[in-house]
Amino acid sequence: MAIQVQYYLLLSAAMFCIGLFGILTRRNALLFLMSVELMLNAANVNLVAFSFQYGNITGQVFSLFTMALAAAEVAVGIGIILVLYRNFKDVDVTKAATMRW
Amino acid sequence: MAAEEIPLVFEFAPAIAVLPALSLVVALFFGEYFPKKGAEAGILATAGSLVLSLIMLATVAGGQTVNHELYTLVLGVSEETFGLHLGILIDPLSALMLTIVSLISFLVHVFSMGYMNDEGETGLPRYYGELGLFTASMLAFVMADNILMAFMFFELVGLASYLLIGFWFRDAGPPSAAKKAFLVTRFGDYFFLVGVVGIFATFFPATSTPGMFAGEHAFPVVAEHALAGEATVNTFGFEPQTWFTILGLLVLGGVIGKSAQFPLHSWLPDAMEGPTPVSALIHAATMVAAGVYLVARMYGFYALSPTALGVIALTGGFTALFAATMGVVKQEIKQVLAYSTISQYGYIMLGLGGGGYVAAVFHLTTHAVFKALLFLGAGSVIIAMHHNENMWDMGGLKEKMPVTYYSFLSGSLALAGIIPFAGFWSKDEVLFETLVHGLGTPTASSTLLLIGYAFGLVAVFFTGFYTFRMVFLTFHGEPRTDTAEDPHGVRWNVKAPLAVLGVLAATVGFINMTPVAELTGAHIEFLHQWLDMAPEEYLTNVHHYTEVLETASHYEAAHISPLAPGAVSLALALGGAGLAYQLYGTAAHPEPHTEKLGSIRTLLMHNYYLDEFQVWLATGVTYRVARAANTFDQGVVDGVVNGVSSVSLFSGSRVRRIQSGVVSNYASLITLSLVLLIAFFGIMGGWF
Amino acid sequence: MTTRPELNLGEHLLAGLAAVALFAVMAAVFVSAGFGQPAGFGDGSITASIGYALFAMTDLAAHESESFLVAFEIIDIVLVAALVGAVMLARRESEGSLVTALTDGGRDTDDGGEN
Amino acid sequence: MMVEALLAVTLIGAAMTFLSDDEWAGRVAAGISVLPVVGSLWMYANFQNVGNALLSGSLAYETTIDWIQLGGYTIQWHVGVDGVSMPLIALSTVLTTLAIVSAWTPIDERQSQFYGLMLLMEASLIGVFSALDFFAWFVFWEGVLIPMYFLIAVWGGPRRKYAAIKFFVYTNVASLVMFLGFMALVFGLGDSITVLGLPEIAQALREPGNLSTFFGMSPGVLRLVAFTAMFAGFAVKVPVFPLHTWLPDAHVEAPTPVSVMLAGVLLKMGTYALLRFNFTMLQETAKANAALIATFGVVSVIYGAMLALAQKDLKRIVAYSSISSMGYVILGLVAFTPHGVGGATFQMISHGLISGLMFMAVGVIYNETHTRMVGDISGIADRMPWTVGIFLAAAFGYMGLPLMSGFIGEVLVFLGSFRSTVLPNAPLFTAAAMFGIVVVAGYLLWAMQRTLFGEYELATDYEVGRAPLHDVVPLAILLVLVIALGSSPGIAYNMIQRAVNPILNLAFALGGVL
Repeated sequence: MAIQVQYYLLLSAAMFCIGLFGILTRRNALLFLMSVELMLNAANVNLVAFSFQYGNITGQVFSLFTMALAAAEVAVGIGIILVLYRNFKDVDVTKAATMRW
Repeated sequence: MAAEEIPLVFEFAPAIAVLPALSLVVALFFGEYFPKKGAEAGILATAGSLVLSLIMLATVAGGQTVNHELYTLVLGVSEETFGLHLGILIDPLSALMLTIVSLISFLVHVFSMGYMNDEGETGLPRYYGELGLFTASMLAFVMADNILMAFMFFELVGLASYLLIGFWFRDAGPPSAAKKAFLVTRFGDYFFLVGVVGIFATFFPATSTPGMFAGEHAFPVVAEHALAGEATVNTFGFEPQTWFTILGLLVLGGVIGKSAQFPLHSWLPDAMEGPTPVSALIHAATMVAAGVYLVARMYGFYALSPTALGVIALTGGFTALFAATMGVVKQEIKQVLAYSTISQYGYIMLGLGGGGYVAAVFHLTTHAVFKALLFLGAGSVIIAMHHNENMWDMGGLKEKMPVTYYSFLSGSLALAGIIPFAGFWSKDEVLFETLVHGLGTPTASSTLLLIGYAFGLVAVFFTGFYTFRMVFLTFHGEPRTDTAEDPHGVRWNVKAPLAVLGVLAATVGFINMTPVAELTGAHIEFLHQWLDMAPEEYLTNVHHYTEVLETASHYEAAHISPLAPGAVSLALALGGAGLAYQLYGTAAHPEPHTEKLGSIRTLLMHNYYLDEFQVWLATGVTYRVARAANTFDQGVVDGVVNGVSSVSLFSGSRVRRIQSGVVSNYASLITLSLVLLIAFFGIMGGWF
Repeated sequence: MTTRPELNLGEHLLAGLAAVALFAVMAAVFVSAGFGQPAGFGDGSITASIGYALFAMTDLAAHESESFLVAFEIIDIVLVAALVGAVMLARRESEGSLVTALTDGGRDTDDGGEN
Repeated sequence: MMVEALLAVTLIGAAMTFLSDDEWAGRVAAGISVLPVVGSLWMYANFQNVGNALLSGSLAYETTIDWIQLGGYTIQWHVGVDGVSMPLIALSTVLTTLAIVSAWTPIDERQSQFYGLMLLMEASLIGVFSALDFFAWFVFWEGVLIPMYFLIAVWGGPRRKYAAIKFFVYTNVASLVMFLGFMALVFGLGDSITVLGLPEIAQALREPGNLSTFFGMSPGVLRLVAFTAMFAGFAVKVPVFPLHTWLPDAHVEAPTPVSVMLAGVLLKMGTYALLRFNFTMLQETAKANAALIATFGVVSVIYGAMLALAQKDLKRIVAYSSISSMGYVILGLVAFTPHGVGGATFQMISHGLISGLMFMAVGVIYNETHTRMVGDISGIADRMPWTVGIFLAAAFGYMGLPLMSGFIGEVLVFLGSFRSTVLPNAPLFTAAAMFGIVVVAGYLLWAMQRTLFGEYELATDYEVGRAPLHDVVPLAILLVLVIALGSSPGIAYNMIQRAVNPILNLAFALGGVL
């Protein structure tokens, strides 16, 4: 008896919202990056879950791609954080508001 | 039309206008390299034109004429429309006019060498180039076979006069006068152009060449058929005759502007700012003559409308008197001549309106000769006086410059209308024709003619007076200044044109001595016969015009002898001249008698304040309206635009406050919106 | 300075609530949704199938999928680009000479100009 | 493939100019832009077509290729040239080259970008005048705006930002309105069209019954709404009173070569589109509202001329007089007579040349004196006689002097509109519009008297000398073109008439079908 897909979705939603919670409540850019990883992986759980649901391997391949992109994202993200630190002497995201208008 | 065989000689007709146009190019671009700075080109070209014109005259006298299309300007591609073209019409009228124009122009070119070159003016290539343009435009205008071409060269004549009047552009006066000349005539040309466009719209598709002057398909002829009910034209809901009157009056607007008739005459005295030879050309043969020539050219059309004729006669008569009164008090010699030009063209208009087609053309001819003579004579005096034009600074020049004096006197006698000089015969015929038609015509327009005649008759007296006031002040008495004591000499190139014109002014009147013909019964009305020679199919000959005047306008001539009216006008002219002699000719140092006129003199010196009125119209009314429109545009129209932009800018500046620049805030907003969206769709879609 | 990990909920609690609310609505939707029985995978190696799918040899694979060769290559380029981008972003200008993440940071670079 | 070749050469030229050195960019751009001139003149000389692009089957230099499938419609690459667009394409290429040469003196920074943008704009203009598929046409239409925005915003005068944004927003909103109107028509046509080609849409609109109710609008209302939206959209470009206020600001702030392009070609896009869309596709609506449209035209003529009378800046004077001259085009188009529509098209070409000439002449004077205000200069005829001579000729051309192209354009429009049958009281409308020729003479003569003539004086501290040769030569070339077109209008007018006649045949064959 396989587990119903909505429970995977529930898990994924929980992961996503935990990541989101991190983004909403934290001001440290590094923690932001971690939270974003969590949200991305929530999407991966979804992909894999639906791959299983429909018996199609595409979702799993896609989740691999997502991980690769996540790696790229982290690389760029860390780079941005580095620049942020250099320019503002801090990694607090609320400080970097000069580009708003 | 193009299929007919054209006599070989007419193949050269376009060259009459092309030669001076070439001289424009040569003088303008290469004039610097000529010893006379381009005068050579102009003289050669106008001499060529003159010779060709004389050949044309001879050919026309031999009974050959031409009326054909030369160059297609605009092709009417589809059948529902018409083309526009340039063409030549050489019939007795245009051949005569071509000769006059090229003769005067030739003499003016020669004279210019004395007036401009010998006086060391700069910019001569430009001067001769512009003279060439002026002559070429006028000659092409005279040759035009359709009214659109006439309009085109009419405008070019205006351009050339603008350039020449403003020749001395470094001073303040000439550019202003040039602007005024062009603008005032442009105002008249506006009506002319409306008329031209109206004529094309009216007579197409009744004829495929709606602008032609002469021939079976010409608009005057078609209009005649339409009045007789034999052709249908588009009259825009009016009675045909009413509509033709409207069209005729519209075209007349251009005539009034160019021929300086009341109320658009004010540019002409100002145009004296230009070099004197140019004034001679403008007044005698080109610009001013163009207006009345146009009326003569399309006389068959005006003859259809008694109202238009009446208006022409009244305008002419009134202008003749009105301008003559202003000429009485002027102090500059050229100003007097300017007002006399306006007045004399008034006579020509009076003749045309009064049914005297031959008389008007006659006066146009004689006036061209004696007015060119007077201006060139004045130019000679001005050279002698070191460019001082005030007659009160002259006096006693008679002994010092006899050639100028006697030729000027010949011109003055002609202008004043003293027998047997040219002006007498032509002016007298104009007045006589007006009188007989005024008396004979049974319809209401006879009143207009008689009023015009009365004006013209009174003006004769004034003409005699101001002419001889000018002569006496300039040449008689004692010299009143040092320059008059020792005038600057003039050379052959000034004297020769004066001599030629002086002889002509005395004799040209003999071509149409109607009173003598009447007395002796001899057929010596050569001009009448000449103009009547136009081929039957052109329908531009005198007896056709007479016929049309009788049928369409109900003009009838009263049978009275020309002797009594002629005697009256001669007496008036002599009276005016005699008064001038009394006042200015007897004393060595004449008194400024006109100052006794007091406030009337002030009124006349200010030209009845018409200039002030026109300036007020331009700056006080038009310019103010323009300023108001500008304020409206900047304030209201653009204000609305800027208002819209400031509303969006303001709301934008408010809305942008949401953009705090803090990532967390954006994330919260996105999250909340997502929650709301899911909740919304969930509730709407029944997901829960 | 927020270098030390700490749970500081006070000022951002309201924003955190939004995340909780999102979870609530999503959970409500998911739980009430019915998806039926999952099809699952039968016999055969899933990993091998993934490999085949990546290299567009789906006819050899045990499980159904689409082929991803182009995507695979594109991801490759993206990764390289990200790497280059990261290096680009991470370099820093110090006293006129560029110091990039790839240099040996210990050496004095003033003598040789830019690296 | 000639149109594609023109586009390709211009675009490659633009790229090369962008990449070239600032010092040489002007020469490079001028050299490259000669190629499209030669190409378009070759096309002009070998032009053989007697139809209208929207109404008759085959066209000169036509290409049709299926391009994109989009929502049930096939978007095609469809270009072709008829007697209306051919002169306009030639006008665009010639004016671009001359404007580039005239920019050598005034443009002294970022030259490579400047000339690159000029060529980019030229490519878009050629596209606008040759594209016959709505999609491509609209892309080119908008593509003109972008270079123009930068040309004004970067190289303009003191208030360039304001002027550039005003220009861009104004014209872009207008494009949006026009786009909505056109799309409403397309959707109203429903299944009766499968491609977005302008000829196909015109054909579908010709046949009664194709237009269905769309968005609650009955076919008649839909036509009116689409007509109004498109008219408003194009009227901004022309510009027609009261949608003209962007024009003076844009002209005054734009550098001279850009003004030349703006007045010379960009304004013609508006009237060209009006002719193609409003007066060809929706001509029943145009005929039914002729009096209203003619009123807009006449008011533009008189109002523009009156405003020009009140200005002191030479460029502003010419800018407002452009409004006035373009009013004639509207009047001619709405007359629906051969000389009316043909004359209006001729007037587009003529005004392109003459206004370009005027702006260039003002620019040359500005280069030397560094002022354009009427009160600040006088008597410069003394210092730069040839430039002033050409200025004088240009001004008289503007006043409609015979033997120059302006006269032919205006007279044809008047001849056409006077005998219009769709326009009630046509003679009165015509006579009212014709009064413009008096006012135009008034302000130009007044301005010339004060600036060119009189004693030499200058309020700025510049030594005025003769203008360099490369400033005067473009003026002379334009003047020669103006005189050539004025004395031999058949060069352009014959092909224009043949392209315009199908519109009129249609207008009077259809009668009252709606």
